[in-house]
Amino acid sequence: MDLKELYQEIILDHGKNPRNKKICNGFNKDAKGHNPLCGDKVHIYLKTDQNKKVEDISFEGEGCAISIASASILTEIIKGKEHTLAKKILEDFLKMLKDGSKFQLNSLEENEKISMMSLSGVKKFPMRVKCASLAWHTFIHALEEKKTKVNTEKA
Amino acid sequence: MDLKELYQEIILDHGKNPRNKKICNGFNKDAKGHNPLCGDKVHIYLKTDQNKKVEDISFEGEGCAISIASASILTEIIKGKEHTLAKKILEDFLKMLKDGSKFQLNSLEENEKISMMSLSGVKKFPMRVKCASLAWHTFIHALEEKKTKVNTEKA
Amino acid sequence: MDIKSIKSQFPIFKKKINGNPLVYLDSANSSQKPKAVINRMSHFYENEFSNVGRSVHTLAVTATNRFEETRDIIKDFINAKYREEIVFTKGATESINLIANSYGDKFMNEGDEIILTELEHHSNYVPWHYLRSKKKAVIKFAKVNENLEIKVDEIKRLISNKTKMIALTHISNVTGGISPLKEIIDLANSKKIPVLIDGTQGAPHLKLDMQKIGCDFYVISCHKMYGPNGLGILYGKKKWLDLLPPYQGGGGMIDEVKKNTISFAETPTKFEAGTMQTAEVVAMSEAIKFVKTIGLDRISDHENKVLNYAIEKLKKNNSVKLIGNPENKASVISFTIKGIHPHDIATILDEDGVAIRAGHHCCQILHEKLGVPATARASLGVYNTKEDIDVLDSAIKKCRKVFNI
Amino acid sequence: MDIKSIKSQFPIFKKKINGNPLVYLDSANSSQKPKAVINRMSHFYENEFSNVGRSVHTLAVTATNRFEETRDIIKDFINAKYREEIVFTKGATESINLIANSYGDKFMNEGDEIILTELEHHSNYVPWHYLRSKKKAVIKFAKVNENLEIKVDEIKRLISNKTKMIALTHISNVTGGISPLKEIIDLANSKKIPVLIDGTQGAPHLKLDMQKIGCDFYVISCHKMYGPNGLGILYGKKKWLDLLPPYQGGGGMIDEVKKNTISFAETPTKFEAGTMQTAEVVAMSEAIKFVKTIGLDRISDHENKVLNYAIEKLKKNNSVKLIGNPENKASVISFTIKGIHPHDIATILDEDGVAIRAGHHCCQILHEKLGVPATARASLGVYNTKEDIDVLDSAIKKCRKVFNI
Ligand SMILES: Cc1ncc(COP(=O)(O)O)c(C=O)c1O
Ligand SMILES: Cc1ncc(COP(=O)(O)O)c(C=O)c1O
Repeated sequence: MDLKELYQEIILDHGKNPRNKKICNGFNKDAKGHNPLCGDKVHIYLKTDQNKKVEDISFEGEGCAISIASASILTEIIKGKEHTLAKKILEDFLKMLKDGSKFQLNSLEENEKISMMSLSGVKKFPMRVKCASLAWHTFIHALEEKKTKVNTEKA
Repeated sequence: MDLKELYQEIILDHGKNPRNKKICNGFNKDAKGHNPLCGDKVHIYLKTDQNKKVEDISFEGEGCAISIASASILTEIIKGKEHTLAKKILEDFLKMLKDGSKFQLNSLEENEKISMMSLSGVKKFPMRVKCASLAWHTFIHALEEKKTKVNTEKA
Repeated sequence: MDIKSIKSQFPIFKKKINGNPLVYLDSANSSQKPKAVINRMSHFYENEFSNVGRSVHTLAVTATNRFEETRDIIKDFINAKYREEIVFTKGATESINLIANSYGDKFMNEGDEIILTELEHHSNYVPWHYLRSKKKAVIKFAKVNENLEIKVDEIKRLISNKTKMIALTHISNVTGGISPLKEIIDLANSKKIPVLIDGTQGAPHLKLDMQKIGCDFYVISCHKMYGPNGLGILYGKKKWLDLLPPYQGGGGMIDEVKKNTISFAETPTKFEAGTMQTAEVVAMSEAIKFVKTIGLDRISDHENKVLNYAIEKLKKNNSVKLIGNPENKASVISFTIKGIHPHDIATILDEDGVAIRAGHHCCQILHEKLGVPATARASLGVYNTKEDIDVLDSAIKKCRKVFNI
Repeated sequence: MDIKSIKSQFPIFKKKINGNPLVYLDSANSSQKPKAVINRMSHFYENEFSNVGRSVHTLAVTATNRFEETRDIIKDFINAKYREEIVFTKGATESINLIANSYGDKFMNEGDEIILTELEHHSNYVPWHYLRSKKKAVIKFAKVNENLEIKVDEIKRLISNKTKMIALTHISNVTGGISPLKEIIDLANSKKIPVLIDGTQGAPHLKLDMQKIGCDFYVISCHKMYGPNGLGILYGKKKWLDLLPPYQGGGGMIDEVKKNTISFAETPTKFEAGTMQTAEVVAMSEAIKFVKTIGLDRISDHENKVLNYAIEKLKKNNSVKLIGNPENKASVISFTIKGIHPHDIATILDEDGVAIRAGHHCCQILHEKLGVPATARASLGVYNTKEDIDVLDSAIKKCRKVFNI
């Protein structure tokens, strides 16, 4: 049943007990994201090491189980990753949300893959894709220090 | 055939050779009317005698055969009439345009009735009623010295 | 009242949603349309279509007549005094923009005050916000009480000799609370302050009488009262509409156009720039006929029964918290469930064919006050039944199961 | 091209007008609608109706998808670069009001100049007139030549370093003349002056390519291109739409709303305040499919043949005077008959089932120049044939009989 796919144990767990939900110490980059239609908000904080590696990452925000779980999983996966790898993970993740394709990246560990795959149920719920992708779009804005605020309007 | 009823000889004659199409000497009241949808325009000039009788009446304007003929017939009929009678004629005329009823007024002469009745074909052409009534509405504005311009918009 | 037969007039209820019958509880967002409205529109396009008011050929004459007849039908429906008080717009949003612009340009100056309420929909705030920026005006928000009601005393408290407009909703699209219009308008009238009523949620549920209500402006969105999309009605007292400058400029609203000057037509024409939504206007006459045939009193009655049933039912569910507790209430219930975000609720309910809305419902001011970014909302139309509420209730119970709480 | 089969897709042609087959020559006013468009709208209301973008239930998801797909379809149809360049409005009139307001507020100052032409429809003049009054700006009218054409040299003559906008029609709705867009836009681009094209008459008849045309704004009315009433399309270059402030305020176009400040969504959302015309937008996709299936090149070709046939035919009639003689011309002929007012012509033609328009066609500036208050206009759609022109021609001959001249 699709609802079970959407609200998998992992998601519910991350939704209820989000990891890294705080302002991380010594962050040097951050960005805000907002979905004005449902009110989901996220604020991503990054501590990056000379633009090479994400040393620490955290988030604050409010939203549905999917958006909170997605942000929480994001922080777990991205922490410690090189920028280039982080971007590849992002691309793969968005692709999965869009067309349900599997991860190409072999460099991820099995449990990392499992937690990311837990969000794949979203693809059957088109209106919820934005919930799952908001934190990720916001993360890349923070990393690349884009000035605009992430805003997942209608589009 | 309806077209023949609409464009009766009398109408065509008044349309081609309008009577009293000028600014009458010594006019003391006037009013302008306009149908913005088709561009019909009329300007009525009145010379009234101590607010009792229409001594002279004339018009200027441009428009379709119906509107010119109607203005022309108006001036012929109204000239020399008392104000109260003039208003009664107007009411009867507008009623005729609306529901095709006959004139009640016995005080009109037969040839006057005939020329007014010549405009009754209009009732089968709802969009042309305004053409026939414009001059008459404008006349009453002039007579009663209303400040607003007559404007036969959509309504 | 035979709801089954009323419901059967709405083709959409033949549809299954995720294998279940559609339980449509999103009418405050937009109502479904009866067959008669849909057919009127097709019929018009197939047999009578023409632009209105501009041509003298037969089709144009018919179209113009149907169009203007609808104006009369609406005048009667809301008991306006003059047909010229009925202006067709794109929707409630455009109607409010029109008044905020047109009235604002002419009558507002720096420091003048507009009173709104914390219940207002963004459509009844953003246009006034523009005016605030443009004219350096001031917006004062009437506060809701603990039941999320607006009381006349709060409005009274805010009125000053700088108050130039009071704009408030007839029925809140979040709490369903009915504003005490009579008291507020009497007060405003006594101080010669014009009042705009956002009737978007009022018109579909309450019998309207403009001459009794006595407001200066009342706005309606046709798509929320069983009518077509893309059409709104602006009621304005003739004395105002005569005074106000036009809003949008274009064809059909002018008197005379020259290179240096332009003069405008009379009301309502001067406010209806450009080609109008002829088919929608004509079809609207069927929506009104539909409502009138049942009768707004009976619609209110029926909806109130279903509403009260829903309130009782949801109150029994400990995890559900109802938003607001207004004494006079119609057609809308908003709620939250502890530990489950409204968005997730909406998704889970949808699996059972239950359509509700989750979000801030274009009322961020109120949601900020409530301290929640979003709520879930179930809203009623004439087609809803107690059985719909039963389905809603059990779907809500399912939410906790899905979330293991 | 099989016009018979194309025409049979339009239900209205089954109708008799005063006992005669309908000869519809009023498409410049509004075009008739093919069955597919009408049916798409009914189907949507009967099976898929919901408001877009605001709810997460199944109906809302479907509606939102259909709505946004249409944006993509239009983007492709006019070859815009980005989907965000497509804004849905109420019509061409609203689109021009939007730009005049939004661009005007931000970029125009006292003494700045707007160039229009003597051919413009009131919809492409009145909004700029408002701006003129508000900002003490100046409007300069490019003069038509003896053929009633606008030439690039005339525009060049008017450009100054104060010119902040050039707004002109793609095709005149009176003469049918096609403006030399390429030359004018190249000139304007070289001086960094934005250009708005009123494409109301262009879009139904000419293949569009926004990236080639290179204008900054292009406006379209859907009801003139076989689509539903009450819907318009505003194309704007993304760099502009990103810069411009929103126009109407309301639901759906905001980012965040607080009591003191409001921030807005991105383009195109920030320009789409309030509930949109979902059914109309969705049905518009069928209108575009209809046009694309035939192909605009073939539509132009066919219409040109009928147009030229009409010109030849009417030229042979000594009492008929054609209005304007533009070299590049499409879809429209206006004319007068000596001794018979256009209004009377229209009435007489209507008896034979021929629908034309009489009046100033919302172009009083041009009519003042011509020295006539009104003209008669026959305008074409894809469904018109040479036989229609034959009926027109003999009906015109009848006019003289009725008038005994
Ligand atoms: C050239 C031109 N521009 C603008 C318009 C206005 O279009 P609409 O009335 O659909 O807004 C029209 C049609 O009326 C037109 O022919
Ligand atoms: C209370 C209220 N006001 C205004 C509106 C705006 O109506 P529309 O979007 O039809 O313009 C709505 C609905 O969205 C509403 O619920």
